[in-house]
Amino acid sequence: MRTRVRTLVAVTTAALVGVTATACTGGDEGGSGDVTIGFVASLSGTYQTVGEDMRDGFQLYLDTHGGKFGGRTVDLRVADEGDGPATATPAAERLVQQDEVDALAGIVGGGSYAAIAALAQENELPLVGANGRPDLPDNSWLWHTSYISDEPGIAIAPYVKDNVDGPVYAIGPDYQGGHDELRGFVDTYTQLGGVLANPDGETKWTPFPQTTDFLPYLNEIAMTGAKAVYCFYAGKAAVDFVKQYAQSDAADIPLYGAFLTEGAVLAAQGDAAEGIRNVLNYSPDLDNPANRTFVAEWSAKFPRQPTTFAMASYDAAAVLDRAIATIPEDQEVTSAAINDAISGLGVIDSPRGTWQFNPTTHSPIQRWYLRQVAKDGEMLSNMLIEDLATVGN
Amino acid sequence: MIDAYLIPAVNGLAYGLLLFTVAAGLTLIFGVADVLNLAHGTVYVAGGYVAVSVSDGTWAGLGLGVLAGAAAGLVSGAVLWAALTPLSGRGHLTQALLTFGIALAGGALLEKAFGADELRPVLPAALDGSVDLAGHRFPTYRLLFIAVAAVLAVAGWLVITRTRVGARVRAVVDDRDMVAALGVDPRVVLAAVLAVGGALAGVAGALGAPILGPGPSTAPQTLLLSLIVVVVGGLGSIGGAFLAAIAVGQVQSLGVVLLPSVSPYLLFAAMAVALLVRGWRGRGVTA
Amino acid sequence: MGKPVLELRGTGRAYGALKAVDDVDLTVHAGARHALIGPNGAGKSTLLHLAAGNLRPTAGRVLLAGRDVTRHGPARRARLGVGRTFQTPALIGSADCLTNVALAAWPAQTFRARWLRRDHAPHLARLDALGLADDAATPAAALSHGRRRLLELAVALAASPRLLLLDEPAAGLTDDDVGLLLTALGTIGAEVAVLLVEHHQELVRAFAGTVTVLHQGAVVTTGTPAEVAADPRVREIYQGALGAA
Amino acid sequence: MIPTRLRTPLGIAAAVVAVAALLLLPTVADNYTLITVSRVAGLGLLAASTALMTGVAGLPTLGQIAPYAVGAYTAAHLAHLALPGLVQLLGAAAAAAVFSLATGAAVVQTRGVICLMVTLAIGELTAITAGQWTSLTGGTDGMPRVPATPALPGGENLVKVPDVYTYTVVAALAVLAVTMLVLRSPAGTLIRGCRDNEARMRASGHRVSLTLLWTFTGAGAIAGAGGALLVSSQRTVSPSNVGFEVAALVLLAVVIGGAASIPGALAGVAAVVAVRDTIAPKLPGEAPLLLGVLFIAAVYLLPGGLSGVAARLGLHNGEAGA
Repeated sequence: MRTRVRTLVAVTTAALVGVTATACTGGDEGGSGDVTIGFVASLSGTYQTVGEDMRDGFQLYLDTHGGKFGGRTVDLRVADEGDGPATATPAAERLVQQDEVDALAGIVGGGSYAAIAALAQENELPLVGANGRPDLPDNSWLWHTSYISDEPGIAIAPYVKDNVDGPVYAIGPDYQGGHDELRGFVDTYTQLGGVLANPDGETKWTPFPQTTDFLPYLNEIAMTGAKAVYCFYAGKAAVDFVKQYAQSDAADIPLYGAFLTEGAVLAAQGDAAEGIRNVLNYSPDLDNPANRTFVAEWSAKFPRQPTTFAMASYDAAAVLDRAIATIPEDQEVTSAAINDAISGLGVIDSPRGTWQFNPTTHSPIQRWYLRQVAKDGEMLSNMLIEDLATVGN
Repeated sequence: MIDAYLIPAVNGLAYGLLLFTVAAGLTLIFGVADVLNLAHGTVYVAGGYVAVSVSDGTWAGLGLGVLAGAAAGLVSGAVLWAALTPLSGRGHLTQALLTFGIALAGGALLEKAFGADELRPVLPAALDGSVDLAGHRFPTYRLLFIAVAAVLAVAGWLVITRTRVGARVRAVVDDRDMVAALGVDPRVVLAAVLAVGGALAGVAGALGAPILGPGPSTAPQTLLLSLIVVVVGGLGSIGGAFLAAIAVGQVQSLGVVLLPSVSPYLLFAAMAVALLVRGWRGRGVTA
Repeated sequence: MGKPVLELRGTGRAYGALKAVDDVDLTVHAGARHALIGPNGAGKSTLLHLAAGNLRPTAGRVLLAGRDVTRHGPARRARLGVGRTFQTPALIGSADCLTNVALAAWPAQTFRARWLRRDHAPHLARLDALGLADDAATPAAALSHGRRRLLELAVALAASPRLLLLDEPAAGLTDDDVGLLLTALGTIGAEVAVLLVEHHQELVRAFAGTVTVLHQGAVVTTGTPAEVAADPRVREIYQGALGAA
Repeated sequence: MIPTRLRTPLGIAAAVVAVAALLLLPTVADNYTLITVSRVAGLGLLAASTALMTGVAGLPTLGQIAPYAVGAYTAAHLAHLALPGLVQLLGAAAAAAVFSLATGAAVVQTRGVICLMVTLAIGELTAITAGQWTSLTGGTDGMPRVPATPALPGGENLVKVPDVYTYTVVAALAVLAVTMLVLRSPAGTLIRGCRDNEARMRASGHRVSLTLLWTFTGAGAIAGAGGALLVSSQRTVSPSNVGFEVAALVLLAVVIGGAASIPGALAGVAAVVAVRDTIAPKLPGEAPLLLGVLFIAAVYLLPGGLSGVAARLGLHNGEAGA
């Protein structure tokens, strides 16, 4: 008798799951607004905090602009990218096939971007990426508001060459994004006549994501006699790298990085991060009207500092807003119309300063900044030191 | 030349001892209660989270963190006991399904409670720096951790080899049928072992937070490493787990210095080789 | 007396310093009904494992019909004509009795016979001979202990072995079942040599033509049941087990 | 020689209805449903392969993801050579079988948790290789744009969602049909025999390790075919498709299904994918919690797995003693 009851419960549950699933798949096509935007970001997994910053940045723009892009009501569909293409692809497919979105935006990881980019190209949907991405051959439908992964390194390399008297050690995580980030620095730096401190002249790669213990590498770095270290790490690895750096033989060697201290990791890094110089296309203390507005709006809603992730997503929303605004009111907002409109956008006024899309790479031509971690009262913050190069041409 | 390997070796020892403190509980749970507990990494992380949230840069905060970690581990053990008790006799795969489900759900709840950020405890100033070790800088906390973990390991070894409880544990690990012969209710054995194993993981999470700190990806990583330690160590053998943990620590630390070109492969290749070699040597009986 | 089927020559098995079986010479002849007896811990089961190939000897050799099989595993020895049963019946629990027998006959068959599912008749006959015909379609796991023993005997005989090794076939059986077992053993053809380890004295007395006594891993004596029973050394080390035999 | 009792008339009817429903789905369902189901096709073969090793052969495995990966990357390269889907499928299965034959000798010597960890190591080493061998695999970002090809030589390129769906589902059903036929043949009995009682099989003269090695090779081929279908359905492959997370999810789905049952494994994967890709997106970020709850619920509500439920409903007789 008990088994029979259990069976009934199980079958009923299974049936309910099935019904719910069907209801979900069948329920809400078309969207309630004039324009439907799909936003993909990591809301679980390794880069959850980055994904949440991105979602919040996008949503903030929408909320502060009456929920409209170019006068049209926006129906925003958010999907979880998870930890990579395995979860990101189904998430994006749902937005494309079921929600029938007019454009896609967001995306944290380079691998996810590559997979979703293929989907966007195939379905002829504009994709406005808002974080790092690989350089892809065909980008007629692809745009993004952040940067190409090798640009931070390109931007900071001349500064490092001019200010460090001796060889620099290059180290980064062993995955495509890490390779791209480091290649930008190493290629530019060596072209300028710089010499790597790495014994074999090659960048040191640390297994990703499993490396949590950087001491063996740091010990090795100290033995090379490097005058500075350049690295790219984000998330958990950035916390471990910076904390352990400060307690290792390498502690006295100046540390330069891309991203290293951006976002939520800074709090966990604590005092160990003080003094680290890093390159980015944004700093919360940039003094321009757009940034003052952005920081004020952000701070009113969130207890944390705004990040480049939030800023780039905010800009992705701005790009869509301005592009859709150029579509005549009597004309339907189609994917193709949005894409055409984006390509016609000129200079964009942004919290990071003004920038515009490069007509071939579809990525920003923008100014990069050198920042240094310092105490801002009780809180650690990335303080603007100086402007670096304008990169993206 | 030796100089280049000193710091990685000492660091590997710290890392290995950390893995041992995590894996000891897991191997005990497997060896005595025959439970494959895939929620063990989540218990570690729970210990880490509560320790971080009570840490305030004082020594009292540090001690309180360890106690809180142990308490969190005990509570987790009780939850697991309640969940596992109805499942007796349903095999390792069902246990794996249940405990992995608990790990996923528990991890998600922990993240709701403590946030998705990487957290690290605030250590007393005296520990939050480095000391001189044969002319090299080495993190003070890791050196202290080596000492504390070594004391824990010796204490554990004494309990296992010198006490009646320890003798019973060894007997049960060698021959599961001994549980019946001891005249103890198997449910009591399960409860005791899950409590002790959970508390060990919670303490490890608290003590290990500055080294392997809590965050969204910490639980699966800790689980995987301690599973490797437990299986290579011989499933239930505390001594075996100790040796395996030290070996894994050195593979992760010295290995990346000695064999940098294959470092991504090292851990799993070493595990596969260890298991297969042991398998071949242990094949006296082919019944 | 027929030709030797199984020969152990100076065979031993040590676990560290402990010698479970030490320097045993033992010959089982064609068609023999040979019992291996001795007190608990004498090494009887170990010896059977050494003969079947489940254990590798640490000393000496094992010969099957004159051929050295010391390094062969149990499967290879089985294909050379060794059938065996275990102390706890070893069966394919999820398969029915007929399938258990058919699977055991498989290695001795041609590919066509296996694959085309021909001819259940000999398997059914074998089940019938042991009184298991009604259970042909019953999963082995669902049988009573006594019937599992009988099924294992049918399974061990299915590949037509020339040497059958039985490890305490009467253990755990009721008196009725022992009677059935004895009848079943009686149906084994004369071409099959049987070596059995057994405590059940009546079974040994009724079945065995030759008895070897093992004590502390070594052979004490080999002879007819009467000779062995009369041996004072046996009486001394092995009190009462043979009783009036 | 083996009286077949695994199927009841009701069960056969259920199977026929299920297959017919799958084939008719494109006439009623939207594209997203079709894409989701065609993704289940590839994962379903991976699950069938895992169930074959774990439940039928008794070797619990986290490593079938490795031949799945070999199959996926092989298929992607064959697609780049503009070879049709069927050639990709067969090529992937062959490459995966060779891979499994090469690694299997070590695996079939192990049992239980040791087997689980050795296969985990093989899976992880394969995934790491996929991330490292950039020239062959595209590195950690994978091969993002696999060209569309026809299913059969001379056919139309598989681009439209219903076409992709039909190809992947028919191909998966064909592979599954072959698998289930083999498992119901004497070969299946042999494999289950090795699982149930190795000592008996050896004592009867069976070469247990060899049988398991061939099983492992066949299971590898099935997983490889699954990898090919993954590439056909989503037209990308990257290390995250072949990592530990997918291996663990599939093993747990197989356990939900009842471990030894191929249809159960498919149902388990369908349940996991339904939660992950259909229900969880309604609550972004909550997928881990929902999956966790699914696993916990499955343990208590489905003591015999989904195939146990099917047995109690009379869809099949179950597998005695298994």
